Amino acid sequence: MEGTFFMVLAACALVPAWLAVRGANLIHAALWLGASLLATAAVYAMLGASFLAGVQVLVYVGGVITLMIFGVMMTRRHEGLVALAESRHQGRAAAIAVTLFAVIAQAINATDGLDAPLSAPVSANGSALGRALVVDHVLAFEALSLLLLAAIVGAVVIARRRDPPDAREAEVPS
Amino acid sequence: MSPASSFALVAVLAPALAALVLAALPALRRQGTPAAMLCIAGSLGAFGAALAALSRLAHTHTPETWSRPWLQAAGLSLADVGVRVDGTSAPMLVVVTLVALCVQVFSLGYMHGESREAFGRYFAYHALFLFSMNVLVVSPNLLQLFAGWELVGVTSYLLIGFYYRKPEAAHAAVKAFWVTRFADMGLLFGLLALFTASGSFGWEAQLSPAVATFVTLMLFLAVVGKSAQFPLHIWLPNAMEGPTPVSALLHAATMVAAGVFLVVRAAPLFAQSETTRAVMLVTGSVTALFAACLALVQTDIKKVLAYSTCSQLGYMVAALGAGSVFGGFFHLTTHAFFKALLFLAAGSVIHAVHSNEIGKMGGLARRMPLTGGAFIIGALALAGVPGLAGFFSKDLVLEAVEGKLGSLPWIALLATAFLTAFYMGRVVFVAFFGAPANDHAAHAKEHGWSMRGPLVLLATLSVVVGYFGGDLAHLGGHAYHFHFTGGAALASGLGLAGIGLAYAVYGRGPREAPAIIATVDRIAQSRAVNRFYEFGFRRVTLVAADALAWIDRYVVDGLINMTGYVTLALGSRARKIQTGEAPDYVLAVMLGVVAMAAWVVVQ
Amino acid sequence: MTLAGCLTLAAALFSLGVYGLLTRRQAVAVLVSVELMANAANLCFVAFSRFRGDVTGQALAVFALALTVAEVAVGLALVILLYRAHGDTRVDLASEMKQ
Amino acid sequence: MSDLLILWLPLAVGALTVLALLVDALSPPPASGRAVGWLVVAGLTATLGATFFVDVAGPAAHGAYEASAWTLALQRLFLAAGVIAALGGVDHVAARAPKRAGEYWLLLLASITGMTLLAGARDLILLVVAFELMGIPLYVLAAFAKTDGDRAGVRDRRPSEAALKLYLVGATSTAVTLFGLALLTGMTCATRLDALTATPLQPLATLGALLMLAGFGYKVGVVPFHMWVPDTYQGAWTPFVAFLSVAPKAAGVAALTQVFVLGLGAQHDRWLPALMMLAFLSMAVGNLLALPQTDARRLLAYSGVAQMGYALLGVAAIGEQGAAMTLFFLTSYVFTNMGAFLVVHAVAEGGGGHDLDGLRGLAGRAPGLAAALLCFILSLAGIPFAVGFWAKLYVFLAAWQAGLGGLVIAGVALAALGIFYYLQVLRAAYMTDARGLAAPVVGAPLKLAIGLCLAAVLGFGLWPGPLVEGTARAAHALLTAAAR
Repeated sequence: MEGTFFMVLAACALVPAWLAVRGANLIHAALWLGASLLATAAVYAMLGASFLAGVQVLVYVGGVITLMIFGVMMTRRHEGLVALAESRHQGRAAAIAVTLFAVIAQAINATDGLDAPLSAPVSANGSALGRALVVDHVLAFEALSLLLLAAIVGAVVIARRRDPPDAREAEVPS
Repeated sequence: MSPASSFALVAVLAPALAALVLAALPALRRQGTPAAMLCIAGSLGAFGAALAALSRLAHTHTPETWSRPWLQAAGLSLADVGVRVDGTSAPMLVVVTLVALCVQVFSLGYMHGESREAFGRYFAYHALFLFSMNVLVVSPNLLQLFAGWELVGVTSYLLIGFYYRKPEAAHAAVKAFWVTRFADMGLLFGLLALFTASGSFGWEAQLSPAVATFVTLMLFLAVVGKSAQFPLHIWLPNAMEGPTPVSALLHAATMVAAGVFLVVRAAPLFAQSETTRAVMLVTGSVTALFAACLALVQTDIKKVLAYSTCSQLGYMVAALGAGSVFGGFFHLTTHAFFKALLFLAAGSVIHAVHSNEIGKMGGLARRMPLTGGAFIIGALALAGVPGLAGFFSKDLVLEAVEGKLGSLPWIALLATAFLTAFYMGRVVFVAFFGAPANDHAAHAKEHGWSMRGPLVLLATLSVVVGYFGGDLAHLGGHAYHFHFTGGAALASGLGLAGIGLAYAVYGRGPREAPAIIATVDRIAQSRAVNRFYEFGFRRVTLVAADALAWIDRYVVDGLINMTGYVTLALGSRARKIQTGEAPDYVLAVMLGVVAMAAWVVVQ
Repeated sequence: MTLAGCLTLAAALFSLGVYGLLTRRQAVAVLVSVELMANAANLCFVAFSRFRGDVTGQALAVFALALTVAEVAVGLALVILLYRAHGDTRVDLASEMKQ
Repeated sequence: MSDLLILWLPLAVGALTVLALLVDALSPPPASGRAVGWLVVAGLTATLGATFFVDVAGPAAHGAYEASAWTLALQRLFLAAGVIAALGGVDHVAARAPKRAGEYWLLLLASITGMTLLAGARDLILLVVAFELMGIPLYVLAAFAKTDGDRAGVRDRRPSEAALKLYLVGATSTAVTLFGLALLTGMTCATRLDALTATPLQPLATLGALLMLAGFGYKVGVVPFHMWVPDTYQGAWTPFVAFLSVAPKAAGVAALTQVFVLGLGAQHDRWLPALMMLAFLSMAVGNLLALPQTDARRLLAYSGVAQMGYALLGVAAIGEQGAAMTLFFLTSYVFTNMGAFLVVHAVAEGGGGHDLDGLRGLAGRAPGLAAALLCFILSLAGIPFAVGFWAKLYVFLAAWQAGLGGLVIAGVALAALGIFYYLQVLRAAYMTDARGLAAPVVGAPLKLAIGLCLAAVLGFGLWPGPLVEGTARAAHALLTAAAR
């Protein structure tokens, strides 16, 4: 039962992923990515990581996909919904991707102890995770906040069309 | 710190100070003459200090080392920096500083036509070069020697490429630097292996036979490059593109001698490997003979001297290979003086007739008696005429080589002695006797005292220095007594014969030949000699020379012109990889990842 | 449902991401592919966390998620910059510098 | 000891970052650019100075971070690089983008904060987060030249291209790193570096380690993850490139040392061949492709790829000596390469452009700059009495003693080939005529920055002893003391 359910979820993650990397319509590709991420979130839930599943839905599907669609919309010169994403060098890329998959699968195969049955679910999911984040890895957590600040400032600096006007510069053209 | 080491330290630092001042004060450097004076003062100080160190050493007879830890790791000193004054370094220091001083004084006159700025730059390079060379000479270990060695390479690049507007000079500078640098890899490998095996950079280490052979062979590779041994001698003739005094400096006592000096320094290591010494003996003899053959056919006076330098370095290397450390060192010392003399005299001549071609000279002995006399003394010393410096040291070399490896090296070196006398005689007779070839030669004049003084000094030394062999040996703790052996007699005889033959072929001019010369001439013109010449010289030597020239042109020069070739050949391929398109960059990353991942699975 | 199964799914998602990364020319599509790859990594974190009974994996997943989001934010800003400079968002257009 | 005390240095730089943000927000734009720049110089210098008086050691944050001689040595290196980058860029940034100057300094500080954390990271999570904290600001900084063409009225596409290439390769590498991290931590059930090798590595864990190696290889710029290097160097601001070409690379190599030598050193048979391959490819490709370059920045870029190959030799030597010599090499490289880039920058700003041809006759036009360039290039080429000589000798010695003779021979041979392109730079500066180029006017801060680099290159070159001892102590603190 559980195995079948996992198979279904896996298919739900893989097929949209395939469409996301193959589809010609850029907006659709972003949406398919969202679908694949949703399916992954379901897998997380199945694995007992319900908090993470929630974060995934909120941050990724709610935030990142929306941002991406904004990005697509902002960078279209002509009005129109269809933004095409052409693909090139498909044979080469397929060969590399398939090799990579085969290699990783082979490594998984050659590694012992991966067929172990589920252990008991991680106890007190939310609080244990919270403890891990802000107690055990507090320094990384702090660094992360600085990183997000830098990323936001950086994104604004890059995306700003031109620098804010300056009264003096208008008087003295350089 | 004892007096001798402090003197040696002064000898190292005086030129460094001059170079530093000239580097820090561009305004002074651009003045020209004051810069030159500063540089000469530095060299004079260095020479005085070197002399003082030598006399201290002669007095005390105890080698001294002053050093400070340089490379430390975990409280353990990997190497020291400092000065070592002993029977090898002190005389060498005197020779180097004296020759450098002579060359610099000579340059005052020779380079007078240069712009002030170039004049100052020239002397700044000189000061830097002397510093580098002195660092090498006084080093208490092989690491400092390596440091000086590399610095000498860089500064020689600047000196050879001094006339950088001439493409040949720029090319020659790169070539000299790169060929020697290529060989320097050997020195680095040797040092790495030595350190790994013995835990220090000292030259007294006792190594296992295999390691000793590896280390010394690697060191010898560096010697082959620096001391222009066959087949890496190719850079030396090109290096004649530099100003003639530079050639005198680089190719007499300093840069090329550094290789031989390295072997003398590291003699305890070389003593441990029979194989390396055999290789050295063969390389040295081949170089000596081969370069002498090539010198025969040169018409450029500096090229003759360049090949002659190669040939004489072959002598030294052969002596060292035969196990006679002192023989090699002694020949290095005497050669330094007479070769510097020859180059400077040649420079004086070139300056007067505005040409390097001996065919465009002629009759100069009358027009420039002092220069002519100096050149002739130098040539006689080089030819090994008894009583002059070269005679004593050459004799020692031949004595050492005699009987080794079935006497083949000995025969080669004897033949070289003959050829040496012949080609030097040729230059002397063509350039200094007979009728002037053109107006320049006819109106050549002696130059000022700045150019004549060094000639006189070096000529005197070329005569007398041979008699100090015993003292030099004593200083270094070697046993040496001069005795006139059959080999020495044979060599001097061959030398005289070579001069005679040269006279027969080139020296007669319009006059009638004396009977003996006519006989020699008849023999020289005979079919047997002709056939021997045809086969031995034209077929073998020149074919070898041609083959080497081909390699030189297409391989070495090719490598040196690599920038161009690479732009064409490698560049186009590189452009295929580095397409400038970001997706391809990502592709490279993923290919790397897949390759690594696949390797894990295959493992 | 085994750990091996989860990891194989992650490997498949990762490889699909790589495929997209190598074929796509539109900058946003490239970002979509990179997200797939990062998501595969997250799946690994969570799966290991569950099967080893250790919450660290989930913490790592949170960190990884935040890192990826920060990266996407900067990436999308760069897409806009690219669009301003070239009038298009094809990543292979920016190829002035080469060799 | 209190965690806050042990973490004082990253905290100080982080606080400086926030302070820079405040100053930038509170002062009017045209003045703020230079003011924040000087604040960065002063703050970093003060922090660097304080490192000589504050003596702390020990773990913090549950062992995720450790203050030790190794950590401190690297942090000093990053701070010094930051000071020099700030001095070298303060005029340029204020002149080119007065409105964005505050953000420039803020991002630079954020990146340096990441580096200082990375140096002390003994936990994979912190290490990866610090790595990204260092990396993400760099994407943005690379794009800062975006309006350079505006004044001339041309559309300058290069900055966007430079940043895009850095970003695309970087984002790919991050994804790869994260995947590798997932496999490695999952298989070993550990994130602490000293707990990684408790069990022998299974194939999947090895795979994870190698994926992380690839991810770090991107930041270090080793072949085949190097392709962004020349293009980004060419398109971004040169004072920033001076920083980008040294500090993140040093951090990357340090991270490699920490993860692979400290964490996975006992399992080296699993990853060493891959690392050796990367080192060899970098030395070969870097030295060969530098030959045909005519742009000084691209030439230095490929030279840097080769130099990182040498640095990896030290890592590949595995062990205390190797780590010490790697650290020595990195120190040498930081000062040398920054100096070279800053001279190129000064000459380019003086009207010569970034081509090698723009250096022509420099010895006549600007003897001081030319002499500095000479020292930097000689140091890169490994000529004595410049620190690069010792650096190269040192890593070669370490690798040779570790039994990597073949790799050393290849490295030395390729380095000999590399002489050509270094000579080309010298030839341009010393053996050509200036034909129509004027002497560049160099501002005092830039002069000071170049002077600092020069002092370090010559000082450590003439007297390497203290640096050697320091690096040996640092490596000892990382590897032996950690085993206690």
